[in-house]
Amino acid sequence: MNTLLDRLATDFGIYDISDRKPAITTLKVEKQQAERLIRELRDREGYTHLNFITCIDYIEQGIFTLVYMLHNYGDKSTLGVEVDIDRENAEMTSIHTLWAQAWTYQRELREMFGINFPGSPRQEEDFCLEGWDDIPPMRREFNTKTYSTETFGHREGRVSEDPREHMKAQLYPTRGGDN
Amino acid sequence: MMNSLLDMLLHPLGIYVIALGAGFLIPLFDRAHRGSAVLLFIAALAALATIAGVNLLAIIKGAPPIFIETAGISPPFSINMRFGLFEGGVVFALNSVAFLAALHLLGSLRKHASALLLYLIMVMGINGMIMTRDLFNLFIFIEITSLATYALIGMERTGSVLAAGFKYIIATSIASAFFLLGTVFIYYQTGTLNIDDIIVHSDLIQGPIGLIASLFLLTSLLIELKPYPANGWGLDVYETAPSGIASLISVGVSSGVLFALYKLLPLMGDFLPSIALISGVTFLASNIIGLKQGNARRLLGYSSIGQMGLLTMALVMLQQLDAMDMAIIVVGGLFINHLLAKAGLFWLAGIVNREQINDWSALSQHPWLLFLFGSMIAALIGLPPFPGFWGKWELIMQLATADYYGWILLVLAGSLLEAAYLFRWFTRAWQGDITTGTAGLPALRIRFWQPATVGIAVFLLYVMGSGMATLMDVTVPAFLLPLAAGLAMLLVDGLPGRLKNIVMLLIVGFFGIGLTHNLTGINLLFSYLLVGGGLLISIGALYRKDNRRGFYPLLAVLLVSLAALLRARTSLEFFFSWELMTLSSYLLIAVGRNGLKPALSYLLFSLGAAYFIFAGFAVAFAATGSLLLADLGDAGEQAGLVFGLLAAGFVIKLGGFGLHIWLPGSYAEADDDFTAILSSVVSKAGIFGLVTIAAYLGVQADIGLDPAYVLGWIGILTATFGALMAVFQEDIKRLVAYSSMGQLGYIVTGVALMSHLGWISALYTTVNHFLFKGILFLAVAGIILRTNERLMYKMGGLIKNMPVTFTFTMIAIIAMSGVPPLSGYGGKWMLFNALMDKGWYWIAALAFFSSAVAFLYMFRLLQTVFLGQRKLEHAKLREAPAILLAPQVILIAAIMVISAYPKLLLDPLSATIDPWIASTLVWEGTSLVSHYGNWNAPMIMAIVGGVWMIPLIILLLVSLTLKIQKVEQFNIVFAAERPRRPEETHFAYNFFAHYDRAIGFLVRPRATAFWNATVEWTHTFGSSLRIFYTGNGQTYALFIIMYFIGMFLVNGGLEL
Amino acid sequence: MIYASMSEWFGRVGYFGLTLLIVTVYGLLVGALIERIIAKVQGRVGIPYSQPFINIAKTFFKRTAVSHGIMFYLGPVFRIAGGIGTLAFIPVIYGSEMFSNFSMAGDLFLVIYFMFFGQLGMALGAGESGHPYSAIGIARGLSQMTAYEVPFALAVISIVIQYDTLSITEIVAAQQGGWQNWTVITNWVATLAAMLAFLGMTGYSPFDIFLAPQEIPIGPPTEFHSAYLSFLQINRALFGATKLVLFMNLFFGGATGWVELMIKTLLIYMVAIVVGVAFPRFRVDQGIRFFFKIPTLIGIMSIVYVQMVLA
Amino acid sequence: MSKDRSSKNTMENSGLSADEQLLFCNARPEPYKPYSIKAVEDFANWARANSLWILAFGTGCCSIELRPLMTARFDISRFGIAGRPTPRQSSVFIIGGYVSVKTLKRIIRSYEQMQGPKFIIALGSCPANGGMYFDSYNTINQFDLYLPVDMYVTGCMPRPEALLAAIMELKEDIKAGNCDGANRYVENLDWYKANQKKVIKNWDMPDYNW
Repeated sequence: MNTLLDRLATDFGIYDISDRKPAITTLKVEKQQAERLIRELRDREGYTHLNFITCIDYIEQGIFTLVYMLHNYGDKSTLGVEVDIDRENAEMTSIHTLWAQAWTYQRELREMFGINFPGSPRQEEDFCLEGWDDIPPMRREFNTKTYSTETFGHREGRVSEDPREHMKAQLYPTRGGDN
Repeated sequence: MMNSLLDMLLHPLGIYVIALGAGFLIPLFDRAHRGSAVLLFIAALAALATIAGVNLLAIIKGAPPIFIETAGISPPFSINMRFGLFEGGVVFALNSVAFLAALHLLGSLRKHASALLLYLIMVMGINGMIMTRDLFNLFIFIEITSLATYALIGMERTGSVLAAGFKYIIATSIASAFFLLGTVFIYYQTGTLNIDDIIVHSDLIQGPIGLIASLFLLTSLLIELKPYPANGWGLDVYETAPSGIASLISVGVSSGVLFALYKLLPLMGDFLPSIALISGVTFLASNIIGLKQGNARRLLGYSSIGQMGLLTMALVMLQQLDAMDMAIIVVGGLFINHLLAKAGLFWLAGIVNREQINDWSALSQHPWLLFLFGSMIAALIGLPPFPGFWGKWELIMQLATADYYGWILLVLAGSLLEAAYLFRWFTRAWQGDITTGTAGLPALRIRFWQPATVGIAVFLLYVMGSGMATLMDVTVPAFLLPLAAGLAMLLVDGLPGRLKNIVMLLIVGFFGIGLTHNLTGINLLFSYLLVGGGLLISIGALYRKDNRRGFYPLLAVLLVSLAALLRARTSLEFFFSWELMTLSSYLLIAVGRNGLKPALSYLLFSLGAAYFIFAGFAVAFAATGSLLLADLGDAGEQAGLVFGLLAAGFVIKLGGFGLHIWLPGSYAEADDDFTAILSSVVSKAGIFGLVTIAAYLGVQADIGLDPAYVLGWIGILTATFGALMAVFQEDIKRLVAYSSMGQLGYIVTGVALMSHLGWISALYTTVNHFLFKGILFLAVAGIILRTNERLMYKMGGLIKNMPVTFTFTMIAIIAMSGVPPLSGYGGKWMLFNALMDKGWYWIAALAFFSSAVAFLYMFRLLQTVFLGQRKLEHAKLREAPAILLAPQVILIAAIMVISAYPKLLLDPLSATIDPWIASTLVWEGTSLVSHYGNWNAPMIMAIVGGVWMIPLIILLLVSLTLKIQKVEQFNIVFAAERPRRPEETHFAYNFFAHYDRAIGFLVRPRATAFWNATVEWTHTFGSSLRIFYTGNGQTYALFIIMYFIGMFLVNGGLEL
Repeated sequence: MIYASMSEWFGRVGYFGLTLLIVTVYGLLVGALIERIIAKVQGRVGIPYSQPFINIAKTFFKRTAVSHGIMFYLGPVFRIAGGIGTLAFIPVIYGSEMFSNFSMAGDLFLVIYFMFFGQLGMALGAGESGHPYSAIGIARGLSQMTAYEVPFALAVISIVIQYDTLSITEIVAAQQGGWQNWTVITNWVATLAAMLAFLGMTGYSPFDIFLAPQEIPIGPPTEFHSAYLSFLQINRALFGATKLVLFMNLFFGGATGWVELMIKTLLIYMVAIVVGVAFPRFRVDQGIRFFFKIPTLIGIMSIVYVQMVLA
Repeated sequence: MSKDRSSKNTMENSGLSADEQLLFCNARPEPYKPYSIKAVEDFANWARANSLWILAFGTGCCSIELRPLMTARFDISRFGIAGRPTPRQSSVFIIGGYVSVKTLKRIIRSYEQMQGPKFIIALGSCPANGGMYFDSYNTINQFDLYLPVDMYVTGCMPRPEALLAAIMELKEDIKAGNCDGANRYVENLDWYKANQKKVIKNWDMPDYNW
């Protein structure tokens, strides 16, 4: 594994390598290198399975981090390839040519985060949301509570409690408010 | 003075005088003016024909044969000739054809004066070969002809022509040498050269020398007739020579040689079997090889050689059977047929001037040429009304009387093969440039006189053929009426389509009723179905507004020939009408949109069927000595064979199990209204035949059960597999076609039962089938008219647009399915009872199964076409035209009446059968009682009506208290989604996929695969037969020598 | 037998109405009973006996309905007419002129073919609803029908040979005089084949794919509701009971009284139920193949048996 | 067919294209009246109450609570209750928990395809007030804005017993003739439709799904 990572570091300039779990390693790569790297991993290194593609919104840094989770059936190791892309002009190379199922993930990312994958099939179609007309709901600037109240209304008489306090009061009514 | 001069000129000898005289004069005239030479040439040929004609007329009127001995010196130094009836006929025909061929060739002949001369000489030579009675003269004339022919072939100085000519001269030289040697030996032994004397002294021809002498003569003549396999040189000539010349070689030279052989036949008594065999093999082999041939002229060559083989064989057979009195019909008919048709075809080839048969598609632009082409091909096959039909008929009958069944098989098989390639060729020509890119080829250049000559030939074929009918034992007017009707319709073919339809209905009605009005029994019953039904369904054809050129004449021929079929008393009349029906229905299928290919397979299977019937009749004739159908029952020991052959023919015609592959395609691709006629009317002709032979043979002769049992199995397998295959069709017409096949299967089984109840069920089902299949096909015609689709999954939901059509279809389908209370149940009930009576339990079980399977396709038809989701583009469709619905209304009414009161139908049916089998029907009031159970149709109708009405009334009452909202097609529960497109929501494609997975393996197209393999195998065999045709002159010469050696060894050489 | 007077006809119709009522009620009760038995096996209480009746009343008293067209409207009418008609052609109680219905109109063959009447009409009605699942269900049902018809037809042929008649009354008559004369004893091979076919005919598991509630929401009747559905519910009970009566008549000696009829038919029904609860569902092509194998073989043997052994 | 397509008794069906207009019925539903004879109506109500057929459409996680009702422990069938796979034949719609917008669309379609009288039981907190998904971007907070509810069962999740109790209470209500949710829906159709269309942005089905 380490030799692999070393080689990748020289060939693709990967950085930020970290072992999250015994068999899960993540690494970062530049956007331009990402597709080549993934292709290399799939074709040469046995990472033939695409677990999923997901996205993390680092609104503070102005980036999305895309995570391509790849799995190697040979040594049962999993590799997370992380790619930072610009949040404002979010666009990434489509990898549906590598794994046909990737376009499903890409559609989801497009719908939920507004990330564009040029060339990916059926990008324009609704995926989960039907007729969504607001900013993509998983972007962190989207205020879901406001949206919900505006759109779905609010039932009067609804009381929200802090679960911790509430359960404490329910279960140990004699103890009062302290720990 | 003038009279005597004219007499002199008109004397047969004048033929030579004029030919030679003109021959001398032509070069002189040519010097002066080319045109005058040509004029002289034409005049001379016309004179030859006239002389022959005048003398022939005199002889027919009763004058004695004319004998000529020139210069008063006896042969060999003079020319010794005879001009009798046969000679006269052949000479006249030949000279006429030569005249026409000359006209045809004029364009190329006039380039060389010598060609004109050579042509005249060649014709004279052929004349001489026919008339001379002297062996040496014969040799001279053969030589003259050969040399003239060789020179003529070489007129076009292209390499291939010269090579072909060279091979020709090698071959004919060897043949001539043989002939001369033979002549010398004969003279040595008999001391005379006069053929008549030789025949008188034929006992002197003996010993090794006699044998060798006869063999030399025989081999020489046979070689000239181009026997397989020593005929490669002849084919090259046919392929390359100018078409007019080739036509004359094919019909002229060969005929001359044939006649020479005929003259010498009395000497050949010992060799008759081998001559017959050689010519038979030549006939068969040429036709097999012809299958693989793509070059038009070479194809004609094979056909020519084959026909000559047939002619020779016929001649020899008659000689052997001592039936030379039939020669006028057999050989005469076949000869005239071959002469005119083949010459015409060669000329046509000259007009078309395309080498490959695929390129003949240029003809598709010229309907009249196509008509001529088709007529000549039909004539060659021996279809009525052409002379070949009568000739072949008589030949087969004669062969049968001598128990030569192998020969019958050979003739019929060869004819079928010939039909295969000739009609395939015709199909290509008709198809137009669909198959090959003829765009690159220039359009045909047609000079008016060229088609005229062909036209004259075809006209003569029709006239001679119709005329020959008078020689046969046929009620002429009745059986030529179909053609008359066709001709009448042809005259008004320019009228608008609908008007023509009405005219046709009137003509057919008039003729049909005239033909059938005094029939009785089964024939009467079928006259209602075939003529009445045919007219009724034809009304539906009024929905077509277009002109449909050629359709109505053919339909008139078909319908009137069906009427004539019913009237047939003798097997000849029957077969004549049958073939006419086959031919006209073939053409009617072929005019369908993509009908040509299926029509070809229809024709081939129909011809195969016809030949089975032919053979059956022949065997019957041999056994009974009578052509009367009523005497079929006297066939005695042969009854089983006759029954088997005839039944096989009719079952093929009905699309019996394994022989059905022609059926779906033909039904599907014919015009929609014609399919209705084909299924509900024409197929009944097969049933008529089956019932007729079953009546005459099955009951009268009381043949054993076994053939009938086999027939019963065939019937039920047909029903089962017809139903199974219908289940898996996507094409609506194919579905109904297979369903027809299935329903006819029940009828066949019913007939095979040979019991009263079985026959009643067969006839009842026949009537019922006519009713519901008429409705179904007309309804389908309406659907296709409106939707312009044939694939069912592309339809759907049409009940909203075409409720009337739906209702009619539904009633027809219930009547077909056998669900009480409609008419189908009666047929099934009787069939089942009859089967149980007979103890055919397994067949009964299969009948059960197949009628259950039938539900699948019946439901599919209704579901996928009328129910389910309607396509967007069909939203504005209208109901089928009223004129198409009108006949359906009548048929529906008939179904309803029969369903409620089957006695109305069963009583006359029973009366029809009673003369053959005593009735076993027992009526108790309205209830029909069988050994096992009973069937009370009116009561069932009443009860079903009652139990149907009561819930309906209740539901109507409930509806009053309910608010029932009429909804549209997408208002369905669709797993909470809304349907997007009707195409996605309509379950129709591959409707019975699961059924296919379960038992689909049963209906993989085995039969089609089998027949394809048969065709492939035959083709391969054909190409392997071509191994002898190396194209090398030396090899051909070697073959000829070896041929002689072979003849020698086989015919006694080994014993020397 | 011809009915001379109208009054005789009316009498017949009246008796048939009574038969119809008894058989329908009996069919509904048996349905409930079977449900309860199954429930007991599963440790439940099960539906009340009245439940089928309430269900019918409920659907009957629905206040709205939709119609997809005239065939859709008529489909249930055809269906129940098929059920009533089939019953009409079967003599229910042996020896009772009252309850022989209209069996004089035809024979066993009529009954077998008339069974299709309702199915065909219903299929057309369901077809017009435009629902693809209806069409799929029918396609499956019809295919399966062709398959179980084969052993059934063979068994019927066998007993027709055996009794030399197609008349149901006569077939029952020939089985009188004790249980040893029943077809199930005298021609057990045919009975076996027919009972296997019966499994398919009742549409219980393992041959219930054409109604598959989950995959193709109950198949053909998926669009039927309200009063239409009440017709179908009644017919289901009626037609089911009619088939039981037919089987009882053909193979189990018929019945001389209503009680005998009820006991016998219930026992026959139990065969299908026991098999149904014990076996999972066949795919439709498996079902078809099943019928073409062992049951058909048994059917063939039954004819051989009746010819070799009984003749 | 097309002649009567735009009167006051019709729906606009503006969500459909011109082609599709013809494929869907556009009639406006009408409220139904009880039978004029009281005994008949009472009997009908009794039959309806004792034969509740539940549409087998599990819309959310609370649907899992339906399954135990079928088992030996609760045996709902003894009360005349059965599952039915097609809305055409069902009379009770149990909204099983949270309702996303996407599901709401299907629920509306299915509900409208049920034949009246028909009843809705809303199960769990989510249909009542959004429950734990009160702030979700795609889960509605008040189900009764969109369809008439006859009975709420609160809880997250409610126990099967609670559902059973609700059903028994619904039965009593039906017998008393109090459950007219279907009629309420039809009478206030425009209000309901406006609410529905407010959340369902891509309304590509007819306004009333017959």
